[in-house]
Amino acid sequence: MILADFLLAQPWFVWLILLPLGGAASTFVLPRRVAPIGFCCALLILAGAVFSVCQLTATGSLTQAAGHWSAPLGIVLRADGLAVVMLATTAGVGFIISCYALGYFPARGHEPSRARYFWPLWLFVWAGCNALYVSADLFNLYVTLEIVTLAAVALTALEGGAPAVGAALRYLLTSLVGSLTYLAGVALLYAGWGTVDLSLLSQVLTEDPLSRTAMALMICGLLLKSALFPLHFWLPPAHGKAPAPVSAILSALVVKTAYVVLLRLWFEVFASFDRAMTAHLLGALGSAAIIWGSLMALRQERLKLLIAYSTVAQIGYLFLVFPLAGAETAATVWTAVILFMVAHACGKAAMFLVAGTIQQTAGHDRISQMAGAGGPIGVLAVVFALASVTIIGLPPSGGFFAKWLLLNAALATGQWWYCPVILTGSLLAAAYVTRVLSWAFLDVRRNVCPVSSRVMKWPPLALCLVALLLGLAAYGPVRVALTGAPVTGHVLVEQRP
Amino acid sequence: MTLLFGHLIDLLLAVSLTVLAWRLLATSDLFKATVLFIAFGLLMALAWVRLDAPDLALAEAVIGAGITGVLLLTALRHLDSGARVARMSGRSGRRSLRVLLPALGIMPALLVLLCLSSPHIRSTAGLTASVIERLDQIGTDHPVTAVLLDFRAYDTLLETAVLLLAVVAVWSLHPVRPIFSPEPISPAQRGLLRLLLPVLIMTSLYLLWRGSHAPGGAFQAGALLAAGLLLLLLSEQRLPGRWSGMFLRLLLAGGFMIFLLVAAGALVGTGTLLDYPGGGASWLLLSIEAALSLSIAALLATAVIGGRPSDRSTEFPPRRKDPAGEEG
Amino acid sequence: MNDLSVYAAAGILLFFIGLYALFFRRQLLRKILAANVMGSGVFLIFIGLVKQPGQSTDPVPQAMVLTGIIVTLCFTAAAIALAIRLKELNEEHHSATRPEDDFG
Amino acid sequence: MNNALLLLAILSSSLIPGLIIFTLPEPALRLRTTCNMAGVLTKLVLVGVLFQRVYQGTLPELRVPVLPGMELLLHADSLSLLFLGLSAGLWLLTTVYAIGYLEGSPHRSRFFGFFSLCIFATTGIALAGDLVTFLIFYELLTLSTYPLVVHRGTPQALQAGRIYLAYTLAGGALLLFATVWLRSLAGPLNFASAGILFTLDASLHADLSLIFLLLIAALGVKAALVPLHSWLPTAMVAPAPVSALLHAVAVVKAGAFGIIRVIHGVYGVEFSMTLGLLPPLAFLAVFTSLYGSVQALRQNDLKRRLAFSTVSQISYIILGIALGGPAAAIGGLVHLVHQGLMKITLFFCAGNLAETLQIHKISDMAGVGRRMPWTMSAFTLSALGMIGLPPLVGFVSKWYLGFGALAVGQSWIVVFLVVSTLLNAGYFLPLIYRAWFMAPQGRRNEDWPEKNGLETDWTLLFPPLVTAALVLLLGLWAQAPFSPLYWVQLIVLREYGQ
Repeated sequence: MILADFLLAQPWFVWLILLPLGGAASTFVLPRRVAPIGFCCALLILAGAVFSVCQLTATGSLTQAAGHWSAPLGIVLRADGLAVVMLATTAGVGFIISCYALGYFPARGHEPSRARYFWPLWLFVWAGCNALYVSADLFNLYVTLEIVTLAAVALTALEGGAPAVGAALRYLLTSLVGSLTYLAGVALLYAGWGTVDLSLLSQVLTEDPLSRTAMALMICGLLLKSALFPLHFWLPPAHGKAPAPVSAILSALVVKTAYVVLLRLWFEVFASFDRAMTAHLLGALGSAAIIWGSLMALRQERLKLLIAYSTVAQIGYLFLVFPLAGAETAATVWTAVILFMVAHACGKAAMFLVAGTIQQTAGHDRISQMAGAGGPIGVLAVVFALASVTIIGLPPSGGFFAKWLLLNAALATGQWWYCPVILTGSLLAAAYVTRVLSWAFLDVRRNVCPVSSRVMKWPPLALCLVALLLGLAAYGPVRVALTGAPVTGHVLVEQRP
Repeated sequence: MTLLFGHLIDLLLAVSLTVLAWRLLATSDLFKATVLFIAFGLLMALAWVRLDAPDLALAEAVIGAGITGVLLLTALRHLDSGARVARMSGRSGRRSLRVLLPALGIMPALLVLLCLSSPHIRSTAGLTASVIERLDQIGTDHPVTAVLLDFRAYDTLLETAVLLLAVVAVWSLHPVRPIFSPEPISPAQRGLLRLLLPVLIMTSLYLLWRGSHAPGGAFQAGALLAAGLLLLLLSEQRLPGRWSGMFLRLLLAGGFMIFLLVAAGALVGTGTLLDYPGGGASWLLLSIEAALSLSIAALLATAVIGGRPSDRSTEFPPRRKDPAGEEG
Repeated sequence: MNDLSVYAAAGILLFFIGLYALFFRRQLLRKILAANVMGSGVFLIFIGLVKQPGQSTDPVPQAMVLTGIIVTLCFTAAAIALAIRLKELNEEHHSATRPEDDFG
Repeated sequence: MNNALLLLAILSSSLIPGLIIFTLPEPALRLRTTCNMAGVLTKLVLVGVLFQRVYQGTLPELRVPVLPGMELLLHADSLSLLFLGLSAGLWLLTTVYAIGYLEGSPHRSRFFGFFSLCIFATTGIALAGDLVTFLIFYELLTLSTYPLVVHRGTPQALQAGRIYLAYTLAGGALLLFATVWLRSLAGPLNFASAGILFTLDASLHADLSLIFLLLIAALGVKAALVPLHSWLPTAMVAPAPVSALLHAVAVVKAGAFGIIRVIHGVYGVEFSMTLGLLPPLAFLAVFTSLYGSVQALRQNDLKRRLAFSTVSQISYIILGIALGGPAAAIGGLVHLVHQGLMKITLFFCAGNLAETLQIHKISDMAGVGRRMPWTMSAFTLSALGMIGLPPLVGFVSKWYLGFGALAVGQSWIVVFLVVSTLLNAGYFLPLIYRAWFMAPQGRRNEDWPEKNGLETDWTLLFPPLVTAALVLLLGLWAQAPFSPLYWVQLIVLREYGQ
C-alpha cells in the first residue's frame, strides 16, 4: 500500500507540466531519437493524467503555491474539476494524436525535418495546455497562452507551402494582438487591486469603471484568440492547411485553451459583476457563429476546410454558456460546457485524423472526387461516421447530453430563442456531414490505393468510440467536473410550479 | 524647481514617444521605419529610467533597440528586394491613416478618462513592501531579481521555454540563409572589434554578478553577450561546422534544462514546484542565472541568424557568396 | 483627479496606434513593427499606472514587463522568419509560373 | 437470471451479433449466417421468457445513471412486449428472407451489421421506460436505418437517403426540444399507465398542449402522418428486405408506438381528453388514411402502392388510440401486429416478383399467378386481409375499431371504415385479378425463367408463406391464449383497470 500512498501524495498536476517541457527540450537536443522519446513522453503524460483524476476523486481539488510563496506574491497552481477534466482530455486525445503522428511523420521519411520539428513543437503545445488549465494566476495564464500560440503557429507552418506559412503568420499576428489586449486588462487589474491571483481578485474586486474596462479588454483579447464568429477569419486557413495531426491538435485542444481562461474569468473573477449586456452579446455572437460556420462548412469543396469551419460553428455552442448561466442554471451550464468540450475534442480530432489518412491514401481531399479514390475505406468511413455522430449531437454521444443540458438551461431561464439555434446547428451539422459521408456509400469502382499503416487507422477509431460512449458514461466525468467548481445548484433544473 | 523640470522632461518624453511611433508607422519607406523604431527603443529605455525601473531600461536598450533592431535590419535585406510592393501601397497608406485619425483619438481618450475616474488608482500599495520584507529569506538583495528567480520563478521557467520555443519555430521553417555582407571588413572595424569585444564580455559578466544586489541579471547579461556574438559574426568569424551540431543544440537548451532539473529536483524533494532547498541560497540563484544567460545569448543570436544549421560540413551561418562570384 | 502618470496616457496612445496600424497596414514588416509598438504601449500602461511618485517602483510589475519584453521579442523573431519564408515561397511561386505563362 | 440482466441480454442479443458481423470479411458467408441466426434465436427464446414473467405480473426494470438527476430506464410492461414480440418474430423471418434475397450482392457484412443495429434500436424503443430513453433509441433507429436505405449506392438511393435523413433528423430535433421542455416542466417522465401530467396545475395546460403538438409532429414523421409522409414512398429504392423492415417491423411502427406511449404513458387518456387533444388527432388520422388510399390508387409501381397503403394503414392504429375508448384501443393496438403481418407478406411477395421475374410495375403482373402460385396465393391472402374480409386478421382490428367508435359515440368513424375498406379493395383487387385471371400477354410469357422445382429459392418462399398462414390462423383463432388479440385485451385491461 506504500506505493499507492506515494502515488496519491505526488502532485501529479505539476508533473504534467514538467514532463512535456522536459520531453520538448530532449526531443530538440536529440533529433535522431525523436519518435521514441516523444511517444514514451506521451505515455507518461497519459499515466500522469489518470493518476491526477484518481487523486481528484480521492482528495478533492488541490492547490499549491509555487515555491511556497502564498497568493499575492507567488503563483498559485490549482487542480480543480475543470482543470483535471481538461488535463485528462488533452492527455487522452494527445496520446492518440501522438500514435497517429508516428505513422504520419515517419522519422526516416523523405522529409526528416518535418518529423524532427513536429515532436518538440507538439510537446511545447501540450506543456502550454497543461500549464494553462492548472494555473490560477492571470499573468501566468498570459505566458502559458503565449507558449501554446507560438508552438501552434510553428506547427501550422510545418506544412511548408505558401498557404500554410501565410495562414500561420496571420494566426500569429492575430493572437499577438489578442494576448496584448488581454495583458492590458491584466495591467489595469493589477494597478487597481494590487494582485493577479484569481481567487484573491474574486474576493477583493469591486465593480467600477476601471475593472469594467479591464474586463472588456480581457474578454476582447480572449475572443480574438478563441476565434469567435466575427474574429474567426484566421482559423479556417490555419486549421485547413496544416498537416492532419496538427489540425487535430489545433481544432481539438488549442482552441479550448483561450476559452477555458475566459470561463475562469467569467465564473470566478468577474462573477459579482452585472454582465447581462455582455452575456447577451456573447450569446448573439455564438448563435451567429453556429449558423454562419455551418453554412460555410456546407459550401466547402475540401474536406479539411469543411472540418475547420465546423470548428468555427462548434465554438459558437461554447459561447451560448454565458447568457444561459443564470442563478439556478449555473451548474447545468458548467456541466454542459465541459461535456461539450470533451466530446468535441474527441470527435473533431478523430475527424481530422481520418481526413489526414484519406489525403495520404487518395492524394487529395476534394469531397466531390473522394468516392472513386477511397481505397480500403471501411474503417475510415466508420470512424468519420462515428465522429460525426458526436459533432451533430446525436445520442448516445457526449454532444447529445451537452446539448440536452443547454436546452434545459435555455428553457429554465426562459430564453427559449436559443433552442432553435441549437437545433438548427445540429441539423446543419448533419447536412454537411451527410454530404461527406455519401461518398462512403457511393457504389463506384475504387482504384487500389496504398494501404495506410496500422498505427494511422486504429487510434482514431478508439477516439471516436470514447466520444460516442461518453454520453452513457457521463456520470463520472460530470462528477469530476463539478468538484471545486465555482458554481452551485442542480445539474438538471426543473421548474416545479 | 527640479520637480517642475522633472514633469517637463516626462511630458516631453511621452509626447516624443507618441509622435515617433506615429511617424514610424506612417512612413512608406521601410528602412526609415526601422531606424525610427530603433530610436523609439532608446526613448523607451529613457522612459523606463524616468519611471525608476533600471532593469527594464537595460533590457529595453539591449533587447528592444539592439537585438530587435538587428533582427529588423536583416529582415529588411530580404523583404526590401520586393521594394515595389512597399512603394505601391505607400501612397494609400498615408491617406487612410489621416482619414481615420478622429476614430483613433476617441478610443484612447475614453480609456484614459475611465482609468482616471476610478478611485482605485494608486490606492493600493502594491507588493513592494511584502517583497522587501521577504528579501532576507532568499539569497539575493535586488527585489526584481528576487521576484524573477524566486517569488515568480515559475513565470521565468515558462519564459525561457518561450525563448527556446522561438528558436525551434525559426529552425523548423527553413535552413539558414547567408545574411551578412560579403565585402571584406575594413581594418577599422577589425580594430574596433578587438577593442569592443573584451569590454562587452566584461560588462555582461559584471551585469550578471551585479544582478544579485542591483539592477542587472541573466536576461540583460545574456542579451549583451548575444550582441557581442552578433558583432563577432558580422566580422567574418563563423562557428565551425562540427560545432553547429549537438554542441549548439545543447548550448541553446542547456539553460532551460538546468532550470527544469532544479525545478524537478525541488518537486521531488519538497513536493512543491520550484521550492529551492534552504530558501534559495545565493550560489544556487547565481549558477542558474549564469546558465540562463549563456543560453539566452545563444538563443538570441540564433534567433537573429534565422535558420537551422543545414549539414555538418558548412559553417554556421554560411558565408554569403559575392554576387561577382569570387569568394568574399 | 489623481495625477495619472503621463507615461500611462502615452502607453494608451501607443497601444491604440499599434492596434490601428496592425490592422490597417498591408506590409508584413510594418505589422510586426506595429505589434512591437503595441507591446511597448501595454508595458508603459502597466508601469505607468503602478508608479507612485516618490516611492520605488513595485518590483513585481517590473518582472512581469521584463518577461513581456522577452516574449514580444520571441514573437517578433518568429514573425520575421515567417515573413521572409512567405516572401521566398511567393517569389518561387511567381517565378515558377511566369515561364509557363510565356509558353502557356 | 434476474430481471435487469434479462433485459440487458435481450438488448445485446441483437447488438453483439451486429458488431461481430461488421468485422467479418465479405466472403465469410457461413460465419455471418450463423451469427445472424444465433442472434435471432437467442432473442426469441429470451423474449419468450420475458413474456412468461410479464404475464405473471412482475415488471423487470434496468436503470443506468447517466447524469446527476437523470437516468436511462428500461422496463418491460405488457404494451412494450407487444411491440417487442412483433419485432423479434418478424426479424427472424426478415433475416431468412434477406439472406436469400441478397445472395451474391456486395457489402453484405455492412448490410447485416446495420440490420442488427436497427433491431437493437427497435428493441430499445419497445423496452424504453421513460421518454428520454425512448428518444435516445428513436434517434439510434434513424442512424441505423440510413445505411440500409442507401445500401444500393445508386445516386437515386443516396437522394432517397438524403430526404429520409432530412425528415427523420428534423423530427428527432423536434422530439428532443419537446422532451427537454416537458422534462423541465414535469420532472422525470417515466411511463405510468394513467399518465403523469394530470398532477400539474392548470397554468401549464397551454404549454402542455403545445408540447403535445410538437411530440405528435416529431413522432408523426416516422408514423408517416400526412404532411410528413413523403419520405416513405421515396425510400422504396431500398432492397425488399429493407422495405419490409421499414414498413412492417421497425421505423413506421416506432412512430406509431411512440404516439401510443405519449398518449397512454405520459399524458394519460383522460387528461388528453380534458385538454381536447384527441379529436384533432383522430381527424388527422382519418384524413391520412383516406389520402394514403387515394394516392395508392394512382401508383403503377407495386412497391410505391404498398408504401402508400402503409401510410393509410398506420393511421388506423393512431385512430384507435385517438378515439379514447377501451374497445377502440384494442382495435388500434391489435392492428399494430396484424398490419405488420399482412404488410410484411405483401413486401416479401413483391420482393419475390422483383427478384425472380424482374416485375416492378403492376401493369406487367398479368398472369403471374400461374408462374408463381405459392407467392401469389400468400399475396392474395394478405391483400384480402388488408381489405378486411371476415376470417382474416384485418377484419378483427376493423371490427374492434368500429365497435369502439360506436361505444364512444363517434358513429361517423364507421362510415369512414366502410369508405376506407372500399378504397382498399379499389387498389388491391385489380392486383389479384391481374395476377390470377388475366392470361400473360404474348411475348411476356417466354422470357420468364423456366420453373424448375420450387418457383423460387426456398428462403424467399418460406417467410411469406409463414406470415400468410399467421394472417389466416390468427384471424380464425383470435381469442386463443397468447394470440395478439388476447394479449392486447390483457394490456387494455391493465390500462383501463376494468
